Amino acid sequence: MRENKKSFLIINRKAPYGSSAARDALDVALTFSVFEQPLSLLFMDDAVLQLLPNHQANTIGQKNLSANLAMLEMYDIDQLYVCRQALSERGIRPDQISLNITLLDTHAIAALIKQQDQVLSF
Amino acid sequence: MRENKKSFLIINRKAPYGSSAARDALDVALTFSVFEQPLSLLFMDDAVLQLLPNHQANTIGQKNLSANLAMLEMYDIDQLYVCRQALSERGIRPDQISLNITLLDTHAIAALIKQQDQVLSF
Amino acid sequence: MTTLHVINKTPSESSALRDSLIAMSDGDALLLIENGVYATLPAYSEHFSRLTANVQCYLLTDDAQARGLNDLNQDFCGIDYDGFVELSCRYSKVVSWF
Amino acid sequence: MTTLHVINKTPSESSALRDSLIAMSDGDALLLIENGVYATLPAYSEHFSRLTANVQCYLLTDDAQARGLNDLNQDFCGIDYDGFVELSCRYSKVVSWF
Amino acid sequence: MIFSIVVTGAPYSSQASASALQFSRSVLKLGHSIHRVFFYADGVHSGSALASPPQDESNIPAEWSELARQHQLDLVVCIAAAVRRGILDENEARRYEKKGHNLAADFTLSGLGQLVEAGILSDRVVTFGA
Amino acid sequence: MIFSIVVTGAPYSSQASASALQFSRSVLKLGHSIHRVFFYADGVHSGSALASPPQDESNIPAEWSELARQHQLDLVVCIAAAVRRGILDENEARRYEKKGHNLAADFTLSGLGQLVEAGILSDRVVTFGA
Repeated sequence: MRENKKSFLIINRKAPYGSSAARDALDVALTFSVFEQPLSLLFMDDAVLQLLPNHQANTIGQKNLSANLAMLEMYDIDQLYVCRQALSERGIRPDQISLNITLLDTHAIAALIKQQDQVLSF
Repeated sequence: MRENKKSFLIINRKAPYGSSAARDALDVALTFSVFEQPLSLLFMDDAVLQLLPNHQANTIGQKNLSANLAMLEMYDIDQLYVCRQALSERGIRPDQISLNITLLDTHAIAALIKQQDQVLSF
Repeated sequence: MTTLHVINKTPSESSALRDSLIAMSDGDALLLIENGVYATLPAYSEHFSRLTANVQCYLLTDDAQARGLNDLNQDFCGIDYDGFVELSCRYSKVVSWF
Repeated sequence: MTTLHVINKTPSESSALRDSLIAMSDGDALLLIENGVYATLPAYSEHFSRLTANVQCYLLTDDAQARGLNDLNQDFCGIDYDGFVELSCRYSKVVSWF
Repeated sequence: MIFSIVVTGAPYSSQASASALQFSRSVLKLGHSIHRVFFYADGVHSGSALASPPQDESNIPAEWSELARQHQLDLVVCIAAAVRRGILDENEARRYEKKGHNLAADFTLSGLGQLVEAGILSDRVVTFGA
Repeated sequence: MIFSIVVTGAPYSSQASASALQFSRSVLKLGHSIHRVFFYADGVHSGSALASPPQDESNIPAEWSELARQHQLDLVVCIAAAVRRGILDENEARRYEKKGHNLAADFTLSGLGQLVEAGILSDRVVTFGA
């Protein structure tokens, strides 16, 4: 399917654990690696809360999302974009995030979306 | 069960049709009439959108909520309270609402909740 | 590449509308469906004040009529599902906000 | 009669917190659970500025720990599920906001 | 004290059912009683006998069933909300001419009157919403 | 043009599945094709064979089945999302040792690869979310 290469973006907008959206999005991202398609992830709005460290989701009978997030790098999914405004509205400092991310202001977010072939939202 | 009379309040906060919440709340309200318990309904936030006239829900394959709302009066459920702030934030005039409602400002909402024995939320 | 942004939530039930407006580029279009059509109430017009004249605004009339929104906001062009499909073709991709 | 107000959504995903604050009386209490615990991030503190000292604020530590919120906001008293049950008894009723 | 619990969110989609389960365990541990647990709206999926989560995740319908057996809990699933969402007991499967039924053991389908009655007879009603 | 449709909301709880159905009908009416409809998250309940709405309401799973038969649509339900939510086909019922299965006719359980492949092979992917 090499002739069909398209750029994909997954937009994450939800907090983890309260709904299945965060995990659903990550499961799709990890599936993409099998297809060797160009993939970017964008964390906007409450999805930046997924990036806080030290989750202990076993206290609520769930699995840590952090483990899945850490797998992104192993699967060579390294285009991770984070909305700067969403971080600052929640008082999260970029140095609290252990993943290798790129901060984007709102203009850069519009530009990122503009250049994609397909976008999936969660 | 006369010795068990309690005052109940149903808080409605969701817009109609996009989710089942509005209908779920009304179905509970109509069930209350069988039990002859004192019941009030409070419409806050997006729930005031339920009160707009002239729904034509058949265009989206659903049943009109307005018919169920009109049944409230027939079932003697006449304590209908509406958050004034929610109406004005959405630019809805009280005279657009055909039901016999009481407008409440935020202090009166707190007072209404304070005097209830039980509150159900939708 | 241009984008059709589809929003299906009210301004109060989700930040979908707000986030979509951040993500919009000149030449894109915006389509309100389901509960999203409530954003055409004149009281919400300030949400759209940032938009340039180069972003077309549409709403799905099926959803507006269902909800009793008959005095359509003049800033939004009403379309049916066929129009929704045509817009999906005219813009290079569709992004959903919910 | 006093009320325990239980909020399970972030300030961004629902207006539950905002609506609960409208509905609160002196002597009531507020408990954040599930995604609601994110409202204890210091950046959201202005939301609670209207509250009088007569409204106690709690958060469910199970949900806070799950989400990596370990530096607990000093304005909120952390409780477990047993504490949640005890609060439900201490106040005359429980109102959920979601 | 007498509690009743209302659940309106589906397991795996929302945290509501899992939170309600934890809360119910604490209610019983502290010596209170639970008059009824009422599953409404998407909460009805808590009563699915077919839910098959991975083995390293909690099986929320099975945990409700177990708690019900241990404490003789009355787990009521709203019949109107359930049948439209595809949760049927044997009777409803017959009524709607469906080949199978999937309401888990220890759950009962019944009407909204059970919710209202629970409100009247309980000291506290606690809703876990989605 | 080649479309694929993604549905992540449950019928009766959200409008997503009903909207997706209307949109799909228009896509086909206007002469375009649908490569696949992918049901994910709570969207999996669109494939419930047991959903029994009142007769004066639309039966959304049945309408999807009918559209699929008329146009040879590929209706794929995400297997991981489905089994944890209690939507099983005969194979999965056997694997999880459940007595019944409830995946509606004309739907197939399959993996997330089907979503990614749909994205690659379709000109447009339209998501109906909850």
